[in-house]
Amino acid sequence: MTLLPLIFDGVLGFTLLWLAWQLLGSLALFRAIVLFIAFGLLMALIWVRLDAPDVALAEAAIGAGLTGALLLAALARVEPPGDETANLHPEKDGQGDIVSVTEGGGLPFRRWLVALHLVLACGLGYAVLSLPSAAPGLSEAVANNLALSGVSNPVTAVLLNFRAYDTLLEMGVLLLALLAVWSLGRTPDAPAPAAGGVLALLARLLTPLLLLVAGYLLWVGGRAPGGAFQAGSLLGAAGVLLVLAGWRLGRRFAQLPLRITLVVGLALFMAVGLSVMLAGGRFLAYPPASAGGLILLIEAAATLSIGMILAALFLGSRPGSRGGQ
Amino acid sequence: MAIGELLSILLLLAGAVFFFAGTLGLLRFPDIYTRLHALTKADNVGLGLMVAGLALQADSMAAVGKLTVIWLLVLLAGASVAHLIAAAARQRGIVPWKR
Amino acid sequence: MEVFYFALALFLLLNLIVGMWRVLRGPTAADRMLTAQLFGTTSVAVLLLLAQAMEQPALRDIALLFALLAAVTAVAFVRRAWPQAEREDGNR
Amino acid sequence: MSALIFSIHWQVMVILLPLAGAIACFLWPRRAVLLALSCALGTTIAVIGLSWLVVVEGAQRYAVGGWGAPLGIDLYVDGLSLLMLIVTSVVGVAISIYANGYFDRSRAGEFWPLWLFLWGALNALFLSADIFNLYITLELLGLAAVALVALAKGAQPLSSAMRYLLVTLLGSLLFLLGVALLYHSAGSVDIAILAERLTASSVVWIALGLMVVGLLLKTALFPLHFWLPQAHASAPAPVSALLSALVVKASFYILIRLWLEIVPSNNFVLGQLLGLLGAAALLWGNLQALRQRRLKMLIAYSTVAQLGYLFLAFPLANIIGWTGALYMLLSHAIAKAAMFMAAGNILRFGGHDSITDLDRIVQRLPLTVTTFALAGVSIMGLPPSGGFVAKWLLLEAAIRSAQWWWGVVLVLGGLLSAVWVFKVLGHAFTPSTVPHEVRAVPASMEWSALALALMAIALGLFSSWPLALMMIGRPFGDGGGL
Amino acid sequence: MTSPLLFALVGIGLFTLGLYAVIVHPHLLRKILAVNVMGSGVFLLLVALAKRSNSVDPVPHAMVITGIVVAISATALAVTLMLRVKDETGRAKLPETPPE
Repeated sequence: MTLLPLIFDGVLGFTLLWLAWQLLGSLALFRAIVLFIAFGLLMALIWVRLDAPDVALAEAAIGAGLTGALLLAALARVEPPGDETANLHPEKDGQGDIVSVTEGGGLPFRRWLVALHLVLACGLGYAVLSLPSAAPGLSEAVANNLALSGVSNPVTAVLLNFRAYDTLLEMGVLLLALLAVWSLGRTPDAPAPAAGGVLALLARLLTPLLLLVAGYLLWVGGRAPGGAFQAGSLLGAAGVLLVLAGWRLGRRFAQLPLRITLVVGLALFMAVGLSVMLAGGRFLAYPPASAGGLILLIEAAATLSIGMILAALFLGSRPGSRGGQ
Repeated sequence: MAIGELLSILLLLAGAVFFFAGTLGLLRFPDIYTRLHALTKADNVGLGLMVAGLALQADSMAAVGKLTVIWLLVLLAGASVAHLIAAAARQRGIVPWKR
Repeated sequence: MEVFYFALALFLLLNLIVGMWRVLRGPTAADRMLTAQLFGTTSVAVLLLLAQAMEQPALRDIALLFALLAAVTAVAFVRRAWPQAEREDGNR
Repeated sequence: MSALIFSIHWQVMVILLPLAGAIACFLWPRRAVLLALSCALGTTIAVIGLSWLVVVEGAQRYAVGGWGAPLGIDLYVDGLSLLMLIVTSVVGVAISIYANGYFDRSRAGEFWPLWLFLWGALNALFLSADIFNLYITLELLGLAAVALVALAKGAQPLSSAMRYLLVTLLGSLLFLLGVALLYHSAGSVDIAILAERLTASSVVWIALGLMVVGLLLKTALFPLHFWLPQAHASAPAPVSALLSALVVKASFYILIRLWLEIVPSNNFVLGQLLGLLGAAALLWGNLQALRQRRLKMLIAYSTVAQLGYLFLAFPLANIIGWTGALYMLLSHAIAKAAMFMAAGNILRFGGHDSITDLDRIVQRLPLTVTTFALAGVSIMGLPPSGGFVAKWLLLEAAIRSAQWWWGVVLVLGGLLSAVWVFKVLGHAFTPSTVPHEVRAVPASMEWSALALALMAIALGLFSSWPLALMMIGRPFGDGGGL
Repeated sequence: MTSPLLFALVGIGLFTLGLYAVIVHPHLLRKILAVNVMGSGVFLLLVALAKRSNSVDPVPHAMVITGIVVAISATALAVTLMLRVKDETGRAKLPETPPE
C-alpha cells in the first residue's frame, strides 16, 4: 500500500502550484499575502515529505512566520488607508488574473511571453526527467566524514563544518542586508501604543516560550534537526512579537551594545576560523577533538545575531534614530 | 488489535470530524464572529482529540509531554488570536450578524 | 496503521484546501486571516500524523514551531495590516 | 623572509580583511574613515602577498576547512583570478581616497561598511572555485551594490536601485537553478570536478544556458542592459565608478570561468551568438551615448558599449582573443573608474552634469578635464593606451581565426566612441550661456582620478607584465603563447 | 512517477510562474512575492532531486537553508526599498520608461 503517500504528495504538490497561481494572479495585495503565508505552510509540509526536517524547520520559522509578518507590515505602509489615489479594485472572483495590468507591451507581447515560458517549463521538465535516476550526490562523502565533524546531524555538519565557509558568507549577507536597510533611512513606523490586554499577555507568555524553544533547537541541532538558523529565526520572531506589542529597545542599548550583538555571529565565526588557522591548520579547519564545542560556540553567537538582525530587519529603521527609536 | 489502538483510532477519527465541522462552519456561517467561533472551537477540540489519540501511541513520556505542550500552545495562540481579531473587527464597526 | 495515518492526513489536507475558498472569497480581511489561522492548526495536526506515520519524531518540533509562529503573523495582521486590507476589500 | 611570507594564507586574508573592516566600520562609525583606509591598505598588501606567492609558486588551490572538493569548498587562484584581484585593489584604493573627499561625515558611516562588504564579496568571488559558493558571493555583491546605489537619495536613484535589486535577484536565481541541475547531474559543485565529470548532455546545456542568461543579466549585455544606465548614472560618483569598473566585471569573470572550464567544446553557435550580442551592444551603447545630455548617463551608456568588446572573445575563442578581452576588461575598469570620478568632480564643481553647459570647465578644473581626456584615449583605443593594446589583440585574434568581420565591428566601435569623447571635450572648452554657482573640489578627488587615468595610459606602455601575469596557471588552456 | 520527481516538476512550475509574474506585474510588492515563489521553486528542485536515491543527501538541504536565509535578507531589503520608492514617488511601481 504505497499509493496513499503518493496521492498525498500529489495533492500537496498541485495545491502548492494552484496557490502560487492564485497568489501571483490575485489583484488584491492582502489576499496575495495571506495566500503566500499558506504557501509557506505547505512548503514546510513538502520539506517534511522530502525527508528534509531541517529545511522544514527553517521554512516554518522564516518562510511561513517572519516573511509573512514582514510583508503584512509592509502592506500597511505601501498603501496607507488615507491614500485615496491608490486604486481600489472592486474585487470579484476570477477577475483577479494576471492579464489585466501590464508593464509595457500589449497582448502580442503577453502571448509571446507566455509561449516562451511554456517552452522554458517544458525544457526544464525534460531536463529533470532525463537526469539519471540514481543521485550521484555527496551523501556517502558526508557519512564517511561525519565522525570527524564534531556533530552527528549531517545537515549541521555540512552547514558548520564541511561547507562552513558558505555559512560564514551567508552570515555576511544577513548583516549586509541590515546595513543596507539602515542606510536607506526609512522613516520609522508610527510608534504603536504599547499594547494592553490580551496582546500584552500573549507577548508576555509567548516570548519566553519562543526563547526556550530557540535554546532547545540550538542545543539539539548537533544531533537532531535544528541548529543556529532555526533557533535564530525563533529569536527573531520573539523580537518581532515584542516590536508589535509596542516594546522598544532602550536608548542606552541602541548604540554599541546593540551593534555588538548584531555582528557577534559573523565576527566570532571569523575569529574561530582564523584562530584554528593560526594554530597551524587551514582556515575553518577545526581539530576533530574540539570541533563539537567550537561549532556550538559559533552557533550560539550566530543564533543571537540572526535573531537580532531579523528583528531589526522587521523594524526597518535604525533604533535610536529620530523619533522611531 | 489492542484496546489502546482501537481507542486511539476512535479519538483520531473524532478529531477529524471536528476539523471537518470547523471547515464547514468557516464556509457556511454568515459573518466573521460566528466563523471565528466555529473555527477556533472546533479546531482546538479536534486537535485535542488527535493529540490524545496520538499520545496513546507514543513510545515515551517525553513525546506525550511534547504533544501536550503543542496542544496547549495552539490553544493559547488560537484563543488570543480569535479574541484579537474579534476585538479589532468590532472596533472597526463590523456589525455582528442577526437573523 | 501507517495507511490510516496517511488517510487521515490526506483528509485534513483536503479540508484545508476546501477552506482556501474562504481566503479567495473573503469578504473581510479578517476572514482571510482567520483562514490562515485554520491552516496553521490543521498543519499542526497533519504534521503530528506524519510524525507518527513516517516514524520521525523530529517532525513534532516543526509542529511546535507552527503553533508558536501562527500567532506572530496574526498579531502582525491585527497591529499593522488591518486598515489597508480592509480598504482593499471595499465592503465590510 | 620568503618562507614567512609563504606561511601566511593570503587567500583567506584577501577575503577576510575587507569583511573585518566592514564590521569595524559598523561598530565605530565615527572612526570609519581611518578604519576603512587602513583596511584598504591591508587588503592591498594581502593581494601583493598573494601575487608574490602565485608568481613564485604558480596557481594555488586552497581547501577551506581542510576537506577539499567535492565535500568542502576550494579557493583557487591563477593568473586570471589574480588579475581580477589586482584590478579590484587598484581601483579600490583609488576609490577609497576619492570617496574620503566625496562623502561628508554623516554619509561616510553608511558608505564605508557597504563598500568594504562589496570589496570582500568581489575578492571572495574571484577566488571561489565552487559554483554554489559563487552564488552566495553574487548575492553578497548584488545586495551591497544595490545599497550603494540607493545612497544617493531621491526618487530616481531609489527607483533605479529597486530595479537593479530585482534584476540581480533574478540573475542569481537563474544561476542557482543552473547550479541545482549541475549538482544533480555530476554530484559536485566544484568547477574542476564538474569539468571532469560533465558530458555534453541536454541537462548540462539547459543548466549552462540558465547560468549564462543569469550572468548576462548581471553583466548587462545588450539587450539585457536596460537596468544599467539608470543605476550607474544616478548612483553617487564613487559608486558609479565601482559599479562600472568592477561589479559588472565580476559576473563576466564567472562567465569566462564557466566557458573555459565547464561549457562543452562544441559551443560554436553559442559563441557566435554572444559575439553578435556584443557587437550589437557596442554599436547601440555608443549611439545611445551620443544622444545623452547628461555626462553621467553618457558614461553609463559607454559602459554598455564597452562591455560589448568583452564578448567579442567568445566567437574568436583563442588565447589571443581571451587575453585581448581581459586586457580590455583591465583597461576599461581603470579608465572608466577615472572617467566616472572626473564626472563626479564636474558634478560637484558646477552642481550639474549637463554636457552642453560645461562652461569652459577646462580652465577651472584642468586636472579633471585631463583625466577625462586620458581616460577617453584609452576608451577610444588610441595608442599608447591600455585600450589600444586590448583592441590590437582582439583584432589579431579576429584575423588569425579568419573572422575579419569582428575586426570591422571593433574599429567602428572605436570611431563612435571617439565622437562622443570629442563632443564632451569640445563643450569643456566653450563657454555656457547659463551662469553656474561653483563649489570647490577637494584635491584628493582630482588627483586620485588622474592617477587612475594615467595608469590606463601606462597599461599601453607596459603591457608585457599584465599579459604574462594572466597566463599563470594556464587559465585559457594549452595552445601556444603569444 | 515518484514523489521526488513530482515535487521537482512542481518546483519547475513555481519557477516559471514566478518568472512570468515578475516580468509582467508592475506592482513592486507583487514582484517581491514572485521572486520569493521563484526561489521556493529552485529550492524545491534542489532538495527533491536529492531524494531520487534512497540515501538522503544532506548537502542540498544545507544549501537550501542557506538559500532561505539569503532570500529573507533580500526580501527585507526589497521591502524597505519599495517603501522608500513609495515615499519618494508616491507609487510602489517602477517608472515605465526611464526619464531622459
